[in-house]
Amino acid sequence: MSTLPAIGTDEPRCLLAPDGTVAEGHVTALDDAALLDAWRAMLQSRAIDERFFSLQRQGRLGTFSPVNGEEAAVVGSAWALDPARDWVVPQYRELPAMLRQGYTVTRAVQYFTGNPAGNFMAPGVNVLPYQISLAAQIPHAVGLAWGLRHQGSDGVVCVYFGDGASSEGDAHEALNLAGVRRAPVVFLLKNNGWAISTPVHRQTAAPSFAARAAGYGMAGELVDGNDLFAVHDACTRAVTRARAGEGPTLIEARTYRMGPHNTSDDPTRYVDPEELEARRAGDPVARLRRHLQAKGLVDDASEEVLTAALTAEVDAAVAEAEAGAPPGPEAMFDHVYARPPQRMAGQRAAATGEAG
Amino acid sequence: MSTLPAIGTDEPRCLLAPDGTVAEGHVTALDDAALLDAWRAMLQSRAIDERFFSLQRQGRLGTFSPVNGEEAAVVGSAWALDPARDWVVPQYRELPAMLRQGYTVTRAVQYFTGNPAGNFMAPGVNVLPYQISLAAQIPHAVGLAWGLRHQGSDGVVCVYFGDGASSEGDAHEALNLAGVRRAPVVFLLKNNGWAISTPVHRQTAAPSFAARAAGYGMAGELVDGNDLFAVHDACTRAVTRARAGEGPTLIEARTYRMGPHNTSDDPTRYVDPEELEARRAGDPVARLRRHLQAKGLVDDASEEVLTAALTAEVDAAVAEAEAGAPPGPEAMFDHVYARPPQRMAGQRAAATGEAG
Amino acid sequence: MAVMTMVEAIRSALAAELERDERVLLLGQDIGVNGGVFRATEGLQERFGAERVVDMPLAEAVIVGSAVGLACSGLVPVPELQFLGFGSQAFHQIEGQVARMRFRSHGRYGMPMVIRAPFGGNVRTPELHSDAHEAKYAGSPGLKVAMPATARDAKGMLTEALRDPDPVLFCEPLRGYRLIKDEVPEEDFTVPLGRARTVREGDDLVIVAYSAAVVIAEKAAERAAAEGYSVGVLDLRSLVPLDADALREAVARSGRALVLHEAPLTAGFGAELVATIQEEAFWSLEAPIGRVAAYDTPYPPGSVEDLYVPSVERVLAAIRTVLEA
Amino acid sequence: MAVMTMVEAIRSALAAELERDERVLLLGQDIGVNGGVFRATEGLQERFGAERVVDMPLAEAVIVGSAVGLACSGLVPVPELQFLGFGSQAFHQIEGQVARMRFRSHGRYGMPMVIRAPFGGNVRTPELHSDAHEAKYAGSPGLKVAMPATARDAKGMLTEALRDPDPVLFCEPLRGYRLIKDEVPEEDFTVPLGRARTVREGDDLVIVAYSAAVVIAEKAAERAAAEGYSVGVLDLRSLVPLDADALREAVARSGRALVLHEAPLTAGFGAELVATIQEEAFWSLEAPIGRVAAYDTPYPPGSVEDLYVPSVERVLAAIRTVLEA
Ligand SMILES: Cc1ncc(C[n+]2csc(CCOP(=O)(O)OP(=O)(O)O)c2C)c(N)n1
Ligand SMILES: Cc1ncc(C[n+]2csc(CCOP(=O)(O)OP(=O)(O)O)c2C)c(N)n1
Ligand SMILES: [Mg+2]
Ligand SMILES: [Mg+2]
Repeated sequence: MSTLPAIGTDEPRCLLAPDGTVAEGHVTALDDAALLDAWRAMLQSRAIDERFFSLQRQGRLGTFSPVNGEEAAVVGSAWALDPARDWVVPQYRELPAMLRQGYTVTRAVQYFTGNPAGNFMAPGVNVLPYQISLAAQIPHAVGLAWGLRHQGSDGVVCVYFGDGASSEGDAHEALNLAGVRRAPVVFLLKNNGWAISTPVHRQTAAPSFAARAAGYGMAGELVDGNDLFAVHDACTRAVTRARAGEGPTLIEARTYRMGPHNTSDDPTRYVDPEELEARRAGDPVARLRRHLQAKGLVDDASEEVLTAALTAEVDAAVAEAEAGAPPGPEAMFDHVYARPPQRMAGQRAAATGEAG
Repeated sequence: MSTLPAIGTDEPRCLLAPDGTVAEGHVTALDDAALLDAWRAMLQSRAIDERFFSLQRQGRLGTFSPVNGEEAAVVGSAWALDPARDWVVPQYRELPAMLRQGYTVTRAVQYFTGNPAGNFMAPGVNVLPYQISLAAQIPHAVGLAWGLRHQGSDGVVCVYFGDGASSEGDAHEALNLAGVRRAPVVFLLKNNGWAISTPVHRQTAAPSFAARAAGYGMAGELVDGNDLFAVHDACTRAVTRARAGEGPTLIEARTYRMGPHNTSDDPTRYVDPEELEARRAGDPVARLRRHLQAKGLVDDASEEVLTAALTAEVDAAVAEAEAGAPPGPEAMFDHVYARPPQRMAGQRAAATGEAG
Repeated sequence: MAVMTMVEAIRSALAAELERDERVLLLGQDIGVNGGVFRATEGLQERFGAERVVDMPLAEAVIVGSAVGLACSGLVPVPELQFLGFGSQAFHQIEGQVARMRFRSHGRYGMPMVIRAPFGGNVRTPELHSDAHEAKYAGSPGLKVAMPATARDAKGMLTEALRDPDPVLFCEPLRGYRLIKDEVPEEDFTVPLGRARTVREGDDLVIVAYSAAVVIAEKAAERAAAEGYSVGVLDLRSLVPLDADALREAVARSGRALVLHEAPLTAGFGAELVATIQEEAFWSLEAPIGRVAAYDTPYPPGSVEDLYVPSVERVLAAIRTVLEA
Repeated sequence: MAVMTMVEAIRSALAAELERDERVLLLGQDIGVNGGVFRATEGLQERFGAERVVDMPLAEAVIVGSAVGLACSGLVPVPELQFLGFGSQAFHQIEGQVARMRFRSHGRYGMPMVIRAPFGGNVRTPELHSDAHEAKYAGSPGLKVAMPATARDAKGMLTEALRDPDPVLFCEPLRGYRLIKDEVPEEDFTVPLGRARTVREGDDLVIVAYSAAVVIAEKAAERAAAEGYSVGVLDLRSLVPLDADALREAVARSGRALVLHEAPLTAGFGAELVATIQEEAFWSLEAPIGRVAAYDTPYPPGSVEDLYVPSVERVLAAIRTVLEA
């Protein structure tokens, strides 16, 4: 066990303080270009949240879960990956990580309008589809990492799941198998304080989720999930270990869901407004903004320009997605089987009016 | 967390040394009467293993899993319970614990001859039925403990499961819920080194199963499972905590399956004979024998007499079970429903030749 | 009598039994403070306390599995599956444990339990939230499966299920939670399981359905009436127990039948209905029994789900086919 | 041709594909050093190494769930469920993930996977080891379900399944592992899924069965022949795809049919067969289609299991009933 990083069971590691200053002696691996790229991704995520939310309200989009508040946890981890060989296995609240890997906003719009094409990852985009069945993606990530290694790749898989999903049996079975097989997986547990209306203290009595790593013989880390540097640093070390064949890591990123669970949720029923206010102070975007402004890399003007550009991009993607022909009945049958059973083929023919 | 016992992640706690001497300054809570009672239970278990095995070979019994080698883990824990208010939730290799609670050898014989009556626990016998679906009993134990507490009882539930069962999702979900609800449960994980042919190091990379307790916010202990005193001591403290409302404990009892997995298993295919020999040296019965002989409580002569008596008891139970009329077709339908659907009632009538 | 929506009827049945029987205890995800994602348990935690309306961790197997233990302790647990589709995470506990514990224990441990589970489509939920898995549970001996189609039945059958010593999977049509409204007695009453309801009589053909599909069947029957056909509708109410007598009589009357459900066709419960009908009423059959069901594909994304779930038009077309056969 | 037992045929198919296709990887409980509890994988780990024949932790959901990821990585995983009854622990991964990944990913991630699972009764296994859950999987769109009844088909269909780009649940009758013996070609060959096998022709009645029940059907047909009845036997081979044409033709010939399986009656796959037959061949039916199945109770303990699983006598009695109807 000595080779494994110690687990802070209650104090998350913080490198970028809420006031935007960096911890004594820490030098982030993110150079200015990478930093601005990450900043851009975080602002893009905010722009998407905003637009998608209003589109849903207009009935142009289906149920959608905003990233709002968790940008540093998602971007910090994704930026530790090499999209060319590493993989992202998402839950449903990690769009910025999927985009970094090559997924497009247009597809995201399609997905949230109920178009089956929206969950298609183009060849070369190392991402598994959105996962709605909580924790079901975690075993997939372990098998994927195992399979990559089996075939001689040094790719690493980063799988995202929530504090709620962590209670599912699949999370345990997958973590345990990853330990046994020393699979190159980074388990990024985004503890945003809530599973819909269930607060994390009702989800578990554990002092931290990172404390579970020891029970699987793997490294565990607890980081401030609103701290881009701390998340990126922990994830980078985890990726390095995994690539070197030193096995998986469980990273708990403590963040906070600043908005509703999704577009049909009403958090005022269960979130204490004072707590929410207090948590807003931890806003990861504001924190990074302070740092970048102090560094002189951004200012209000540049941010305004960037946000406008990003919003325009989103609008263009929405327009593109909405311009496409809506799926017809064949969409129910396409890709269900590579070699469809005769009966389903007949149903397809009947539904589409084609000859069977 | 400070209130929780520290977890030795690799050195099991030992109080009764293999040579039969007791650890410096330890005084067991088991007085001589209780000691001899436990000794009797361990010898009874051996007698049952032997008889059942040969009955199976004669085709008079179905598949059976011997306790052989795990007597201290089962008896040491069961003797920490109060059968009048505490409960045992077994897997399938804990017959001595079930008998202590009031289950009978005759019923056990019925069970292993495929008689549905064999799984019946008489009123007042606080035991759940044998569980074949691995780990499925662990959620039951948590619900049972929760329900007892909800109704004002101070009863404690001791649930048994194996190193193999620990890998199932149900084990995780149940441990986590027990932590959240501070349910009065003692999780007795019998690590006997094997899940059929799967050695424990292929089951998990964890340094110990006890190390998982921290990840559920509960106490965890690692004990020498061949040490009656260490198991009884850890379990007694766990029961005391649970009764006092201080929540659950995960106890890993490190023992060894000295025989085959069950009557249809051939361990010579996968067990290294040298390892087996080495492990036999840890035989919990031999260890207790040394202690009791040194204490002058037993000698070879008294043991011979006792074993003969116990074997006679088993034979009597077998005779009693075999004397009963074999189950008829109604056994397929009895107790499936309290209020049977019409269709099943009709099937019953047809199968039994009764009027529908 | 007051008109209630189905979700109000369910809530009132739960409240009444919590009031009447202190052994009753609700457990599930988001059922407490949040009152359930569909508000089926709204206000119940405030009224009965957090020890009787319990918010659970996100883990279906232990929500159902701990309910098994709660029942062994003498309580009447009412676990909620937030969606029936996630019953698959607890499938081993439901079919292997809940359904078998009475039998396994030779009668010592009955399972007076109601597993509540919303299901069904056309409401643009994310993937896996609309799946209709009822046949998989109806094929799990030891379980009973209730499928109310009206607010009145929802209250009466839920009350009955809560008092039934056997475990009942109680499936609630989420599309109908608010759309289905009818008169529901305020006072205590029960509707027995296993007794089908004749929604309308018909001489030419009978549509056999359950849950929200009954609404589709009624609309189709009306449309058919406009075309001059006399089409009856039989609401099964429960799949286990199954009211074979009602099936026989309904088919004996019209000689033609159509079975309808939201689940995919193959191995759907409609197959059991066809098999039962032809066993019970073969000689009165004048045409092959029709089946209208979803296609043999996974429940699709929202943009095409209304083409997937059987519509009034598809039922009408099937009616014509059976009548013209 | 050599005579092989079914378990030998399965082992030879696995060995041949491991040899032929390096993407094939076996994973399961006790399949390596121990060669599987039924010896289906005996010697394979020695021959192909512990990286291609992998002993797994005791956790069905991740055995199947990691296979999904292995398939996404480009491999052809062959997870073994030690017993089909424990597929319920992985049910959410099988019906919700394996069966839907191709559709969910709009074709990007196919699931060329074979889930092997022994099942079936009369061998005095402990509880839950004999359960016949096939209908629950046949009702899970995206999956194919194979049910071989002979050693030859076991090898040919397993080879076919291993090369099929779609996921296949391959159910192996554990009673037949050693009892079922027949001639099996040594060379590479495949038996397509979805094409039923006419075991024997019959003019009076046809028994439709699959897996080990085919053996029961054959014996019953012979006994019936002794009574002067000409009874045919149709072996379905797979439930999905389903050979509806063969069903139509067989019933068209005899006008009377009996469906047979080891699973309980209600919502068993026999219901789908009856429904399909009456859709395909209603006008040639001369009597109600009979169903012989296990009772609607959990699989019972060993002392009575032989009364539970359909026997030759029960099938014979049903034959007489259908013929006399
Ligand atoms: C297996 C399963 N059970 C229940 C649900 C319903 N559900 C959707 S999201 C959610 C909460 C998830 O919480 P968490 O894992 O913390 O992720 P977060 O939404 O906070 O990002 C629930 C209960 C589901 N989608 N899947
Ligand atoms: C859910 C489930 N999967 C597989 C099996 C088959 N099986 C029976 S015993 C066993 C090994 C159990 O090992 P462990 O939990 O360590 O208990 P032990 O036999 O060592 O006492 C297996 C795999 C089962 N009974 N249940
Ligand atoms: Mg969360
Ligand atoms: Mg073991």
